[in-house]
Amino acid sequence: MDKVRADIEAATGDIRDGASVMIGGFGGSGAPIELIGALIERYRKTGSPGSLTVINNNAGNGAIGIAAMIDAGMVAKMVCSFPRSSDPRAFTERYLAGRIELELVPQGTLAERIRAAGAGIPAFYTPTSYGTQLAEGKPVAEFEGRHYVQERWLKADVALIKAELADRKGNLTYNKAARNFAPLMAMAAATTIVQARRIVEPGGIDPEHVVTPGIFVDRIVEVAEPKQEEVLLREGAKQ
Amino acid sequence: MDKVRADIEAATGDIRDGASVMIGGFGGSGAPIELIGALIERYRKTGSPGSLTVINNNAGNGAIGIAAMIDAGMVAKMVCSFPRSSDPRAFTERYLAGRIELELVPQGTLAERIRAAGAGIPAFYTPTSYGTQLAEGKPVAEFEGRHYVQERWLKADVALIKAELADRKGNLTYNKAARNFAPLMAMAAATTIVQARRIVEPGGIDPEHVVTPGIFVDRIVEVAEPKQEEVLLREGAKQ
Amino acid sequence: MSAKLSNAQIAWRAAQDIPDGAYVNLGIGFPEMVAKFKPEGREVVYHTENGILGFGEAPPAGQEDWDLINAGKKPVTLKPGAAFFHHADSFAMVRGGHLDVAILGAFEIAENGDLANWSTGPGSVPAVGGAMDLVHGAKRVAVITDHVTKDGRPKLVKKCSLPLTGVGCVTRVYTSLAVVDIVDKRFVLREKLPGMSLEELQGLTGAKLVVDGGVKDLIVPEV
Amino acid sequence: MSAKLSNAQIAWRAAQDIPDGAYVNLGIGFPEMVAKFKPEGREVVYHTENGILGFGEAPPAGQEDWDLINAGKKPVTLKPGAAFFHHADSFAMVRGGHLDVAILGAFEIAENGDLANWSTGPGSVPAVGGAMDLVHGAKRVAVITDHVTKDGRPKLVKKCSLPLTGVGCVTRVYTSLAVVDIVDKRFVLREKLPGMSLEELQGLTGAKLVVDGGVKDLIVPEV
Repeated sequence: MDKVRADIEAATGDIRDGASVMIGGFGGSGAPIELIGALIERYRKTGSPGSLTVINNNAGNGAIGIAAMIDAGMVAKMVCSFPRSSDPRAFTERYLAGRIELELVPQGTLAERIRAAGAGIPAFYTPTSYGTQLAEGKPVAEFEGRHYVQERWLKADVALIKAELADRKGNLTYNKAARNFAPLMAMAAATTIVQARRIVEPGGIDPEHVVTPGIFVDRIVEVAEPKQEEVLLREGAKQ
Repeated sequence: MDKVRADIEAATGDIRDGASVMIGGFGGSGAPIELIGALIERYRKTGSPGSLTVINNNAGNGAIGIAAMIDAGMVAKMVCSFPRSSDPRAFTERYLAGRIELELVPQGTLAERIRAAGAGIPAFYTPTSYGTQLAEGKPVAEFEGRHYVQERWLKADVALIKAELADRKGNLTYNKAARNFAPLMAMAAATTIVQARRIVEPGGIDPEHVVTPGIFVDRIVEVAEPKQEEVLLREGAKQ
Repeated sequence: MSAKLSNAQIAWRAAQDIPDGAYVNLGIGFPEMVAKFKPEGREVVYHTENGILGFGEAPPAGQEDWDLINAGKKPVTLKPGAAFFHHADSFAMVRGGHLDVAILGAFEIAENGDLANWSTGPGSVPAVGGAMDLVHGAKRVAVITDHVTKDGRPKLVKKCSLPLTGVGCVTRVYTSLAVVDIVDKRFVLREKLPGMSLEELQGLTGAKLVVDGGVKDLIVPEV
Repeated sequence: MSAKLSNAQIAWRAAQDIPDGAYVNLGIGFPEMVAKFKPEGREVVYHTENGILGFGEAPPAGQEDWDLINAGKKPVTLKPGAAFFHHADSFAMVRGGHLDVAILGAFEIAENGDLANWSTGPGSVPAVGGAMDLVHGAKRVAVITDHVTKDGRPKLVKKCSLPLTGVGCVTRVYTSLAVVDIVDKRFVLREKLPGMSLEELQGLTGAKLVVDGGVKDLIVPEV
């Protein structure tokens, strides 16, 4: 059982047109820039993978990461909580022109829907969004005199996430707040692909300190010096 | 903000008759023997706290821990998944005599109901127990052609848990598989009381390695050399 | 119209009500300013949606770690006793009622406690973030806001005209002119600027201001 | 009646079907024995409900760590690459379909895949543990069991008479006499002891044994 792949292309090459892709990160923190870059490069060369549904807290910033995917024209739909950023041009232009679909989900509901998918919970009730536009069309129930909205699990074909350490069996740790959605997405996707800053042998991560157990991880590539999205943005980089 | 209490009596003295008490542990692993001991001692001296509802995976073993609580007559009801053990006499006798109530919950459902309480999720759907006796009377729903049972959150007045390290703000780590239900119970109880093998200053636990963040913890006492239930059992100890 | 409090002064006033030992979430933007004015000697643990408890102020320029940010994507530092966790655990803290206080911004607040702070309606890009979770999670949900909009219309209203963030969720509003509690679906005036009459304040408010008990002077230092 | 497989031999046979790289949960008691017979060269990661992935065999006597136990409360050791997690995460692995194989014991298995293995009915103390979660979680749910009860009644039946653990959940049964798949609510015989006729086997089985494709000899070494 060695989940390590030779390179990013080998790890991501089978992601297809129309796939739903969860992408870890909150703003630039945890954004798997190199995995995203490989998808963009392949799309530019081959026209595939296009028509993607991308699931992330945000909808990209500047001209890198998810914003670059949107600019490239490979994203049909965003599922996110906060499609605003310091430079939201890529998403905003297409959204206002009706060329990209948006499913807006409250942040905690987004996190819980993803966890639910990973945990085999098809639906749950939350007070969040009760009585608002975002609850329209959803079943409502009352428990102990309070109203709740029924929300459904959110699965994906693929998760792309950025880790700090990975062992060959897929156990992961993260760097600080770059953890955010990654452990949930790893649970919820049919195939979870990880870029790790360093790959270690099994036993190289203390079993007490594992954040994502290997059972949730399918493929790992080492990206020893990953780009940080926020740093790239401040350099005015394009992807 | 210092959650450390001088002694176990100060930490547990306000637990009242009729309280619902979550007790960490799976078998002897993680059982907070000293916290339990303080309750038993107080009950023997004062007749209180009695009529307790105890929530744990099991229903005690031998004559210590939860079994000793049952023997003392202070438990009115057990909520658990597996009320069998190598020496289940305490529970079995009272159960078969109709002197203790049992709510039997599948183990994963028990864990998820407790987590749901901590996470503000009043109800969720699970495939577990569909079509069985344990689903009787519960709402059923179909999602994508599969049947699921609606389960409710499970809250408690108090959680008693055993940690390895605690800092003064309540951040916790655990020892190996003694973790089990403790992080969930800490979230789900109105008051969470922890016995920790060692208390450290804030900063003494790496923020990456915290398992239970301090927000879920109310009171901490140091029990530097905690008894291990399984070891006690093998010694034939009584509590 | 009388003088009014600056944003910093509104934030100062809100900060005075945060008790020692509280777990607090400050909404992105203006509410983040509340942290600056925490009274001496009180310990407050700040929560951010993206998975930190116990973060501190911004690092010096040049020392930013962009994997250590708050919900507003601004760089922060850690205090001793901080913890990292994933987003589902983070919102378990929110939704599960573990936060003592959430302080948010507002477009409109209705007298029944409804809040509108996420969408200005069609034609713009909607963005909700964690606001809808926070308003139903924290034990106390307070709002800080100018008393009126830029073009002088009341922000405290009978019924919100903008899309709601939450129903009946706000319990206290700190404005540039007053401190108002929401009790039994009514605005109850607690404090007002000393230079302003009740009538004047009522004229700038879109629903009845009830006086129930005394009204104190809202006195805030220059900050 | 012909010779039958010992429990160890049933466990051996079940172990042969666990693929390399599988994540596996073995029920407490008899199913735990399957781990002993993992074929050489295959790597299997064992999951236990109480929060370990990647545990190994029992430690030598005297070296038990009672905080390092499996779901049967027996002491285990760790393999390199093991991980600890809490119970909700543990059952997320189960319920979320992340385990490749679960192997459980049985009182009765019905031809539609229903399983009864947790309660012998009124008068005893019921105990369910993780069985009801496992039967709806793992990608493949297999059962190991004697083919008949101690008093000779079939355990493979048309309809379970005991309280169910799960509905339509079992896909393969390894017995002391045969290997039987459940396909389209029918028992399909895959392997049987060579010394036993189909008629003889059918006589010990409480529902029709369908032959669909060949029936192989069930040949198991002395173990």
